[in-house]
Amino acid sequence: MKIVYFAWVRERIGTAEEEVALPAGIVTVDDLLHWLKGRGDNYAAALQAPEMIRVAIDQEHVPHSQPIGHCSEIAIFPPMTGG
Amino acid sequence: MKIVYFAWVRERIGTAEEEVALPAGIVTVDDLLHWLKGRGDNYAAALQAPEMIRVAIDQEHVPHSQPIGHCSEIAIFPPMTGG
Amino acid sequence: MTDISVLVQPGPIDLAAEAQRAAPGGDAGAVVTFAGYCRDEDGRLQALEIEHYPGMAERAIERIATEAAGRWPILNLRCIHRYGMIAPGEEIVFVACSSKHRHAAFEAAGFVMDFMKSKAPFWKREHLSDGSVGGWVEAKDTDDAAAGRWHRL
Amino acid sequence: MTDISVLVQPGPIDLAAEAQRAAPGGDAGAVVTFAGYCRDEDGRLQALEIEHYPGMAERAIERIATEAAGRWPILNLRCIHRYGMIAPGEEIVFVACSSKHRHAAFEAAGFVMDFMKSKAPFWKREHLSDGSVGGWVEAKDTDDAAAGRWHRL
Repeated sequence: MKIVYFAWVRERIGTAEEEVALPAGIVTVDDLLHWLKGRGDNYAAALQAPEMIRVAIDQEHVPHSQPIGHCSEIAIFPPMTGG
Repeated sequence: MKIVYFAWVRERIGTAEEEVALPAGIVTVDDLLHWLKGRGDNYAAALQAPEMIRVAIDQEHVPHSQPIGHCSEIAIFPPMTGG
Repeated sequence: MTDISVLVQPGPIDLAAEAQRAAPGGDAGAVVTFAGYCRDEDGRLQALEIEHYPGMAERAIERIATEAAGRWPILNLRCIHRYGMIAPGEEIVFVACSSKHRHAAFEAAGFVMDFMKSKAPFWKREHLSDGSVGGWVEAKDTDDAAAGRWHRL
Repeated sequence: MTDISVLVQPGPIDLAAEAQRAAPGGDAGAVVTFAGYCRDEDGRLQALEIEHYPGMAERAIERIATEAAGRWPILNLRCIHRYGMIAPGEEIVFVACSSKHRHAAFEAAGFVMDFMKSKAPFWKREHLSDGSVGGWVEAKDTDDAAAGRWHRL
């Protein structure tokens, strides 16, 4: 599973993308965020306020309750500030 | 007193501007419009529906109840259709 | 203090030059422009003739622009209105408004356009493709309503 | 059917060319454009750095544009968003919208801008005049509120 990070999420984690093997029991986006948060201080710093975090599955914005299902790319990033 | 006409008011009256000597008793714009209307068929055709007619005194739009007072130019025209 | 400029002219409006001129610098974060065009009315129309009241036209637009500047924190406001014969596809009117933030620029430009439609002394007449002169364009109730929606409660 | 075009690019937006390109012909009577600029923040700012999510950025803007085209009878809708380093005074984003009548063009352009602020994957970071890298620009509640005001009841 490829995960990509943007903006301060990317900076705090320290990488722009990585391949991860999800353990059993990770069903929803919410599960994924909690699991990632436990992977180290850098992840904890990036994901400390999950309600701030936006997630896209295969480039579509999804709620945290969304089941991950089969997908090729999950993106994790802060609130967007375009325009 | 100089009166200028625009658009279909001008066309129906048949002139773009004229000098008129107002008779005594013409106080408001409304008085003026009624007096003009009696000056001939062309004026009657132009001013038959006074509620349609817009008036500016010295280039300021005014209501029909406005006293004419001292001024150098009165303009009479249909509703505006700019933009 | 808003920088207001008003032009009433017979010739074309150079939209490319106006777009460059509208680029702000400094404190402005948003520029909204409006351009109004002569439609071809499915080929029925040869030209629009726009009559205006010289002097009052400029004053009326300046008054509308000043009112907009009093309502929204806008930095620059430019209003150009043509008169004379205008072919389908040509621009009739142009407004550019810059502001620090976008909502003020959108609102002020919309306000100016709504008022230019019904409160500035311009009148349109149609010249038709068959060579005849059509009627004067009638004022629309919707244009009065559009201006009316800005009235302070 | 609305003609939609979306560009996400690092280079400058040629506003003069875009203004000419937006000129309609035919049935369009109104063109509204919006350009968003990098402010100088009273000299504090050297540049804005805009990070984006390639691929999703285009898709998200296309989705916003398609939603606008479903809500208003618009003829053309062009959306350009830059990424990379942007100096004060330079444009960041551009929208042009043409329609038969002006209100649809104003509404659709405002709608697209409100959604590009908070629903398209771009993030701004400040580079300061003293050479340091400032923080990421925080999302504003007012931008969420601006997008929220378009929700169908």
